[in-house]
Amino acid sequence: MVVAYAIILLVVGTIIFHFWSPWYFTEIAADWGAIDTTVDITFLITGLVFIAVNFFMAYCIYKYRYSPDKRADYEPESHKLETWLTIFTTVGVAALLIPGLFVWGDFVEPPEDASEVEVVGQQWYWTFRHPGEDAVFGNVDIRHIDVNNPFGMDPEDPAGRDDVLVDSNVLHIPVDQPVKFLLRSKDVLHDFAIPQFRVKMDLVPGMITYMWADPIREGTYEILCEELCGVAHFAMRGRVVVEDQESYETWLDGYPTFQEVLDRPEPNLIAGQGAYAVCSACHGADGQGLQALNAPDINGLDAWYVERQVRYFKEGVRGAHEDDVYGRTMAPMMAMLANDQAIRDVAAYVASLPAVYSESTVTGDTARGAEIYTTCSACHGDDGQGIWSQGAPSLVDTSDWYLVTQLHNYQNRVRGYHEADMFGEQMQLMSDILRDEEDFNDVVAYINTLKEAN
Amino acid sequence: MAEGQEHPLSVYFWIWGLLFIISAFSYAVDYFQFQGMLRWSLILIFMFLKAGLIVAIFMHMVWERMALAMAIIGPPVVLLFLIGLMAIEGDYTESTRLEYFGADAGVYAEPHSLAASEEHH
Amino acid sequence: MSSVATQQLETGAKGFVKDWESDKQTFHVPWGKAMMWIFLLSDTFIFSCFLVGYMNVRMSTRVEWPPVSEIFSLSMGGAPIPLLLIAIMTFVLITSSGTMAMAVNMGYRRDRAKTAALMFITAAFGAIFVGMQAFEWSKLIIEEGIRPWGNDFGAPQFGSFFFMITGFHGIHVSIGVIYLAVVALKVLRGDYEKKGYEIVEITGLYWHFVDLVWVFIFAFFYLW
Amino acid sequence: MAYVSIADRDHEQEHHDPQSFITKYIWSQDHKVIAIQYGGTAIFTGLVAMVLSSIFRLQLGFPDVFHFVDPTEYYQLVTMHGMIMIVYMLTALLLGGFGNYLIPLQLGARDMVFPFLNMLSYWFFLLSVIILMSSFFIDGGPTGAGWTLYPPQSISEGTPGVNGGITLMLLSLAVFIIAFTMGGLNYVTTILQARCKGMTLMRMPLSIWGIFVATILGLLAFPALLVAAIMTLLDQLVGTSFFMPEMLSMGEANDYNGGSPILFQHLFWFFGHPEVYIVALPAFGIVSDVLAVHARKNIFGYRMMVWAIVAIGGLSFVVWAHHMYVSGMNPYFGFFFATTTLIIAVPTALKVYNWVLTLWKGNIKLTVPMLFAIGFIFTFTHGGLTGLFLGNVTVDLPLSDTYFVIGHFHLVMGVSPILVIFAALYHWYPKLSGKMFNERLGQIHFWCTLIGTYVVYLPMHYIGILGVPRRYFAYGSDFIPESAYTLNEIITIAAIFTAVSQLLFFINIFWSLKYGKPSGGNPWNATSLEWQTPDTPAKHGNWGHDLPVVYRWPYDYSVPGETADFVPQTVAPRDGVVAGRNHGVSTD
Ligand code: HEA
Ligand code: HEA
Ligand code: HEC
Ligand code: CUA
Ligand SMILES: [Cu+2]
Repeated sequence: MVVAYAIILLVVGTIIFHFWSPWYFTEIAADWGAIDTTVDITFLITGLVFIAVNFFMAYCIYKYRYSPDKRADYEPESHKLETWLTIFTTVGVAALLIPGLFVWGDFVEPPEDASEVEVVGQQWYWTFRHPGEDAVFGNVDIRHIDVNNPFGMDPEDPAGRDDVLVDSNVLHIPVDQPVKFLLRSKDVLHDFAIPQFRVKMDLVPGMITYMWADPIREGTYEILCEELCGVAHFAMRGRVVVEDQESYETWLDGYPTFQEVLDRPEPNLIAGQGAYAVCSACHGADGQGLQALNAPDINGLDAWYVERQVRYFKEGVRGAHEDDVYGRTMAPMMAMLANDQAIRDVAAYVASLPAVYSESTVTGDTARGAEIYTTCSACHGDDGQGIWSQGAPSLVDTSDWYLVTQLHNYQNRVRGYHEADMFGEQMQLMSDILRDEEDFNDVVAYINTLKEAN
Repeated sequence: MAEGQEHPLSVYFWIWGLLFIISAFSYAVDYFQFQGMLRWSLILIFMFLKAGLIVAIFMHMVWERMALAMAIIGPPVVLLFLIGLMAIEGDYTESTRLEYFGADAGVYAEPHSLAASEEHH
Repeated sequence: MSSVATQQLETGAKGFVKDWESDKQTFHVPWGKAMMWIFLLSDTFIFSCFLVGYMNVRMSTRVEWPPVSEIFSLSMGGAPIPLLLIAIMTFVLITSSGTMAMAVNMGYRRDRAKTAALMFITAAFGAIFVGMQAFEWSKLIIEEGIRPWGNDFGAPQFGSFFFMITGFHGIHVSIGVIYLAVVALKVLRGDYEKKGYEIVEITGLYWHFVDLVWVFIFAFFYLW
Repeated sequence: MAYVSIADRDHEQEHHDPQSFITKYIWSQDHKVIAIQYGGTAIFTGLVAMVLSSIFRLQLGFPDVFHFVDPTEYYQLVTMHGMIMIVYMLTALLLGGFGNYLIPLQLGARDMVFPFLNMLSYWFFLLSVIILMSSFFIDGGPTGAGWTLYPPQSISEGTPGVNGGITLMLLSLAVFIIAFTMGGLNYVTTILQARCKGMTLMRMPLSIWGIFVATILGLLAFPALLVAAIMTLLDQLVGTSFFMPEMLSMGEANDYNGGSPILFQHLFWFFGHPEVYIVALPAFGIVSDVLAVHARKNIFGYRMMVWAIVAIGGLSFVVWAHHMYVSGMNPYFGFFFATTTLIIAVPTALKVYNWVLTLWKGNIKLTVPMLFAIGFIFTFTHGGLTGLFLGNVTVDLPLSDTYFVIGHFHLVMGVSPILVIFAALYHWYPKLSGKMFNERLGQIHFWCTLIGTYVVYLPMHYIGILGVPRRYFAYGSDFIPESAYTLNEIITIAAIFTAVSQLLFFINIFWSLKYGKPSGGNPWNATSLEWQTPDTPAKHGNWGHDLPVVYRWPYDYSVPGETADFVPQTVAPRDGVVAGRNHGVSTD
């Protein structure tokens, strides 16, 4: 008997849960209300069936409970009833399906006037490309990809010269303008999903997929990767900013075309050396760092990483948090670097300094550290040398005490807090793996052993 | 019938001969370098003829009772869906590749090195 | 004897329905034969999936497919004759199918010696086939430089699928050769005098299936 | 005629009871012993997978409190959990365990047609389990590629277990498929060719129908997995490019070229979708029998039930790409697959109706197996209906790869078949052991399992609608409200509660083995053949000297005019008339 009541309770509970739960679709931000409508229709029909079937079952259990004096009915089948039920179900299912197919028809055929933007996925962040003035994307190929051409642009293809390369994980799009996202992956499968847009699609290496949306609400929305793409799958985040046309254009102007990238002069080491004079006060003439001043060892770091950090310091993306005591000392220094070219010069100079490992100061249980480092190695490499395509710096080329500080900074959200910090959030999530002081020391102690191995 | 699938030996010799002849035909399709639709249809026709003869006669399918024959021939029908859809899919994949990566895909028989690998330490 | 055995079975569509409605057994064949058929059905799905994969990848690659008939040509007196070896292999396999069919026939005629002899001949043809395949492989690998992971002629998948599918087929043939030899020995020993010679037919089914698969491989790999 | 008649074969099958312990229990060819071996191994792997889920649930529910899982391990745990549960637990338990046990008993056969092959099947299965489990102990650990094992990710650096875990996983699957094929051929051939006199197909209990069609699905679907596994292995070990396109790996272009990752997904789901029905259909069948026995009523619409099982089986081969709506395949496939997917809901719906209609006008005994069966109807309806959301291609857009999917398939697969398995284990326990289990304990176990899992799985749907993706080690997103984290804690607590409460089952089983009341041969007054064996537990050869003869369908409960409320299948018609329903052709 209890079970009949229990089923009714479960059904009622489910319905209450449905209506009262605060967990439901996020507010919609793209013109995909039709999707929400199909969801509503589905809820309605399936909800009614759910209630009907279970209530009827509860009724039967209650009404026909066992009694030794009773006999069950003997009716093997009833064609009439079965036919009706088949028809009823078919109708119900058709009512779900038909609206769905219409909406899907919309989804697979983006409107003619949709603008195009390419979403590029890689382990484990997003970048973007605009087709530029000619509205045609240049050809790309994996074979062209290297640290200077992360988009894999084909230098021979004239259509690619005016493509705008957005080397950032924040994409801006204008409001009320349908946009077709062309999706390209450089490595494994990813999935481009924005909960507020409702639509999503996988990125498949070796081909281009697409989806489209018409953003209707301004705001900043999170991009999630929803196809398992390796250990840092959950840390693969980005943002889409929907804004008015004007702000959008200003934003787009801030990024270089491929031609502009090609035209950049080679970094000037002499100029870089000149600028480095200021830095050497703390980091030392050879970039060996000085713990007393909390200045880390920087020789051996890659140019792309130094360049990015310098830019972040300069723009207040890093080192501007009030709790980042040492980081804040960097900003005024960076003000001395006039422009991007100066940043590139100094970064190139730092990268040209002979790599000398600094003394180890941190000790810990290296065996445990090695276990923790399994995850880290996906980005920083088995040898701790960093992997450019992952955006992850070398860990052996800097001071070990500094690593500990930075890991704390990530974990305390003192570093990587800024929207424009492309990789900060990722490292924050990763640093959360380290639960107590010992973990920090163990992993860094293990990283120290990698220096010896090299 | 005495014990099992017993048929006059001549049937086998006939089929045997036929199989040789059809094989020779399909070989000829290549030898004379027929191209295009003609080639494909000939290849397929000869293929199915041969397959049919083997299954029907050598494997005694024509002499089996319908219950068994249907049970074996029926299920592969679902494969037709797989084949058809995968053909469409292959076409689609190629079309996106040509559109966005260009048609000049080289062949890399040997591992190619990239600037990146030198760049990086 | 059981009632079904003596009773005259209906044929055609009516027999079809009757068979499925009957008790005890659905197919009027021995257990082993029914099982072999079902196994072959399952195996059909394996080969079909391989071939579907081949089709899909061949259709989706941007790289030219290698000129098949050149690659598989064999020089005879200086002039390369396309597909010569393959043609011979095909003929060998068909011949073996023929001898197998005869073996089945002889089995049911309870001609022990002939059955065994024909089965051994079949196995020998099978072995020759495998030998020729080994020759072909080594020629492709050594002379043409075709590897599972690449080749000089075009799409690397050419070698991948070729070696995988012909390899899988070759394994089937090799297993078949062993299977045939074992059964043939037992035939010779007279093991089936009492039980009956269905086993020869069952072995035959497997062997013809291997031939059947080759028909498809021949068409899709060498001619296409 | 060509064939040797079954009657002749009976003599061959009359084995003498094997003597030594080894031949009796270890290298046994008796289907009942093999069933227990299969079942025991499967339950063991299931428990391993359950413990894994409890561990990773702790990470999801209490990320700040518990220490022991990092992302690498998380993905390994989730992957192993999913793969073990589906393949090594459910498939092996339902087909290897119940299939082996029930087929000969319910059909009136002495054993499987090829007992030696059957035994081999188990040992290969055990081998596959050992290979799988060994990946826990190798350097780098098991694979963390997700149970779907999609390349390129599954064999690329950056995924846990690329150094060996994935190889062992693929090998283990290949061995499993070999094992399954050996067993499966046996099941299908036995069902088709070795039934007892009078047992027509339309007189088979629905359990057999479910197992039969599921096995056929397995024989035809596992090939696709085997092929996909072989090709992935070659890509990984030999360097072919079947599924691997040119791509970047750890900052360098690798040597692959031109493969198609989507092809793997098609092959995988060409197997994967039938696979979900491979675990569902036997459960459908078994639950039908349990319902009929304990409602003392014939199953409603037997014919329809059979055709529904066959139809579901057939259709399940043409719906596979509903797992791939957002995979980047040709988007126009969406129309085709959404339609076929929703069509398959119709036969499934009919089954649900017929179960409920079986209760209608019944005389329902709320025994423990019955409780589990009723629980099944509830959870399966819920899970099936959420499947309709996902099948409807548009609705799948926001929900795919979120916790909604997790909620859906745990309801249909993570609890429904589990409830049936428990129903079945309680139902047939007296036959297996000759003892009665403890009713009270069984009831508590039922309530803990039903309520516990519902509290776990219902909220998952809503977290999914909110937008929380699956396979996320940690969230940290802006739009996820604090309350969702609380909900996650509740889910975790419920999950661990449920997991622990499974102990009740094992206590019950082992306690009753020793102290349970003797059950007698047919404690439920059931009609089907397995309850009519001369000995309980049945002896080797099952039927003593003579095989049973069947005169009627297995659902003659509460037949008007009969004194008892059940008429076993072996009871001959009185005065030449079968009082109850007589499906199929009469035999004499
Ligand atoms: C036992 C296992 C099982 C079963 C039976 C089902 C049954 C169904 N499944 Fe499920 N499914 C899985 C196991 C199962 N599934 C698994 C494991 C996955 C995830 C795999 C992964 O990605 O890891 C999955 C994922 C999955 C997806 C992919 C989601 C995604 O990844 O985006 C889809 C999409 O179509 C789907 C659909 C369905 C449908 C339509 C049914 C239908 O068969 C359901 C039919 C039943 C009913 C409908 C209920 C009864 C009907 C009624 C009471 C009546 C009437 C209704 C009306 C009148 C409307 N399932
Ligand atoms: C049969 C299938 C099955 C079962 C029973 C379960 C049971 C459980 N699952 Fe599982 N799960 C999967 C199949 C299953 N799961 C699959 C396929 C995936 C996808 C993997 C992937 O993404 O790759 C998954 C993924 C998955 C996730 C998503 C992880 C992620 O995406 O990040 C979560 C999260 O909470 C979860 C939780 C649980 C919990 C708490 C239980 C339970 O522990 C619930 C409580 C316990 C029971 C209901 C008892 C069951 C009893 C036994 C198992 C023992 C058997 C013994 C006898 C029958 C006697 N599972
Ligand atoms: C998903 C990839 C990824 C993983 C996994 C990862 N990191 Fe990082 N790490 C990065 C990136 C990218 C940066 C640069 C962040 C930035 O620009 O602020 C970084 C920066 C760092 C820094 C700062 C270095 C400096 O010179 O300032 C430290 C220290 C660090 N990581 C340690 C670790 C440790 C320890 C682990 C494992 C627990 C780990 N990382 C795991 C990607 C990763
Ligand atoms: Cu990228 Cu998940
Ligand atoms: Cu499915």
